[in-house]
Amino acid sequence: MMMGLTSYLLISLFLMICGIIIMIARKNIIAILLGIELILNASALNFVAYSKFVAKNFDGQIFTLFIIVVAAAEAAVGLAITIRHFQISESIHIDDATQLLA
Amino acid sequence: MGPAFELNSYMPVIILMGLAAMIVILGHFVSVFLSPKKIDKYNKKDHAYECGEEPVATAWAAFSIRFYVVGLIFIIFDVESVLIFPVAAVFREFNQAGMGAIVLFEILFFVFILVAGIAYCWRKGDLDWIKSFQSIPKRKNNSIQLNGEQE
Amino acid sequence: MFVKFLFIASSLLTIVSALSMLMTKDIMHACIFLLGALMGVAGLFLTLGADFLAATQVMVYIGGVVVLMLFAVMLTGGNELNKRGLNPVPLMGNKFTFALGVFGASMFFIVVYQLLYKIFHYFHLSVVDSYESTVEKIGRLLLTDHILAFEISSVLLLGALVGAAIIARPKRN
Amino acid sequence: MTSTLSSYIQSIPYIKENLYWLTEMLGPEVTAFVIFFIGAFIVANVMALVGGLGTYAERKISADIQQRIGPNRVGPLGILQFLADGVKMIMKENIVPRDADKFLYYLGPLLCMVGIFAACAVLPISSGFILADLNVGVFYLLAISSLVGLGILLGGYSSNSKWSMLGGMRGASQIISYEIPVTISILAIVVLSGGLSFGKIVQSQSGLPTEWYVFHNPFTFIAFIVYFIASLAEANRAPFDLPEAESELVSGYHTEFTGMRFAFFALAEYVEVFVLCTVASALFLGGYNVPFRLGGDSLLGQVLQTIVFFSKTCFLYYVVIWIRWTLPRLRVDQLMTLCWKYLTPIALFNLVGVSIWLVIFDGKSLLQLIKGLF
Repeated sequence: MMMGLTSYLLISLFLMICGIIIMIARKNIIAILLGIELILNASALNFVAYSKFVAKNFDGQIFTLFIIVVAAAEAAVGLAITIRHFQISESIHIDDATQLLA
Repeated sequence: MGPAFELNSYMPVIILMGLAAMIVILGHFVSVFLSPKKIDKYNKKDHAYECGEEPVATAWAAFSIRFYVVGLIFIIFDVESVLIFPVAAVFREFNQAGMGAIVLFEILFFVFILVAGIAYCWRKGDLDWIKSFQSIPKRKNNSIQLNGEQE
Repeated sequence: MFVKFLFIASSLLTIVSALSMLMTKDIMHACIFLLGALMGVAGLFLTLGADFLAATQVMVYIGGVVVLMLFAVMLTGGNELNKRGLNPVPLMGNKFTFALGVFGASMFFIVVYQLLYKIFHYFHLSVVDSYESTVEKIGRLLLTDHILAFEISSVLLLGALVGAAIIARPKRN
Repeated sequence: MTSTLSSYIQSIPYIKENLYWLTEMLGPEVTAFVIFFIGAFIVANVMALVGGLGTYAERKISADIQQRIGPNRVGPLGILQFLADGVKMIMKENIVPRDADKFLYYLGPLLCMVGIFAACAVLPISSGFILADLNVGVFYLLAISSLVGLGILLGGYSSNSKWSMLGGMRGASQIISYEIPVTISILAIVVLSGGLSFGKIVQSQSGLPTEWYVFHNPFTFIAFIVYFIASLAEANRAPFDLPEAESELVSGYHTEFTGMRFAFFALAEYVEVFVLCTVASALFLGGYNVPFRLGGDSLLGQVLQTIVFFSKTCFLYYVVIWIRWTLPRLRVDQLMTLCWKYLTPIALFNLVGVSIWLVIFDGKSLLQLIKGLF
């Protein structure tokens, strides 16, 4: 009863909500990137749950593999931008990132 | 196909993790319980060790960016090896089924694109560790770069 | 029985870590709680029979992304400078609104659980207990049906590598 | 309960009867748990013992190399020296640096130990006694041992001193950068063996050196050398133990750790060297295969296999210690240049070479080809 599709969906819903709250409430760029990681994990969990319970094939798992690939590339580039922004404006508070031209 | 993997075979993994955590926590508390607690007269004992002098300023100074470039290249190649692992596991089967050449071409295509990436980083000097911020052109007789930030 | 224990343990780990990521004031603790949440999701992948995905998650996320986050936090002034962005936003409300929010959320979750459980039960999407090894399957699928995505992801990685290297390169003045 | 461990235990004659009695009494799930718990308990203790004996072997062999005697006071020939060290570590006072980050301070050693002990679950000790024969075995081991880099980074960061933080960052960046050559050289073996589980890889080799993967073809031979060098660096050993060795880093990331916390870091390091030597011997040197399959799968065969397994691993362990006391230490930039400009390209070249070799010669080894000519 407990391990059905519903509990997986609710856990990923909870992760999604936490990710969104973190992205909204935090003012520190790296904390926002953490929130994005949580949201990507929530969607990955959904894909695997559906591919196990409903589709019963492996497409969901393949898609999750590529979600992990893209999330790693995104984290790498996002953190590079954060560090360069810190070098320029000495702070990673989101409100200081106002000018496009450094 | 493949041996039906039983979730039970993951039980030792969880048990070993629990045992290791228990060893650490138990060891810590036993040592706290048994070890002497000398009173710290000049309360200098918990200073960070700086060869005897007073610890200067906080430790969290910003470091050079080379550590990040290493982590960046690591994560790209980590993801690449993760993608190649299942393909490598199935490669021998495809080879016996006669499709070996096609799979070989796919793997080579995949690897060579990333080799181009690391060649670019190599050429642009991201891989070498000693690189002063003030980019002094490399002297022909490679004498010591005095004002380069040696780390 | 072990599957149920693994499911409960990893979902608890995920939920507690995600919640404490919200609450913590220290950016380093937030990274470590992200590590806990990712470990929990890897355990959930295990209960769903995706053993290769659980190992990928541990290797790429925990071995790579979290380490990169820690490096980035250290490179951008460590803990002192990062404390500024983490205090709770005033409009987050006080204790009473917080309690109201938690109560509302739990009611919502219970109602949705009962509703979804009935629907999925009607469509016989009950538990399917056929675990079989996924590495060979994923390898075969990667090589046959999803070959295009496999090759394009290397171009994506190349782009990410070159882009991030250019951005992160120290300034040549 | 079809896992290899229980099939091994059932092969012992008198166990079979009590097993049925146990399963009726407790039910299949709980007996599986009991058997796995006993197996895991044995492996955990063996690994702790290996960590302890590693320190003893290190001091004895280094003494031998430098023509001195080494520990011989505690117990016969100084065998119990590591117990004395352990007790000394327990009795040390627990000093936490001034405003260190307590949560991360205690999490560092925990992550290191959990990472390494969880990796011991997949080591192929003998054909029956692989604790958890996962069919993602090799990949799981690489994944879980990346926790050690994190533990070191946290240990260095949390002890609030510039030097241990620098040591922690250097140690972590060294470990994660040397994980790439290790992963890619293991990939070369996986291409040849066609499977990820340790049992399958070891079974596809046999006892005689002619069948080992090391001498299978020139690429795997280079892959073994690259793997061995990179695993030395990954365990912070020998010529690469930069993070805790340089004068200005004092003792690197574990400067501020006293007593038991330091003991956990040291134990994790020695057990990691043992795990990496086991992986080297399982993947490249034919693991537990007894030459001419003496004793087959009977109990005697299992014991012989375990002896062969430990002898190969201890030989590699001896080489690691021997290298430590002969080669000088590398500088930071030489370390990183070696990894990114020499080991990674060679490992990538090996991977390409092995896959081309597999396609052209259908996975036959060099010796088989030569035999085929005559």
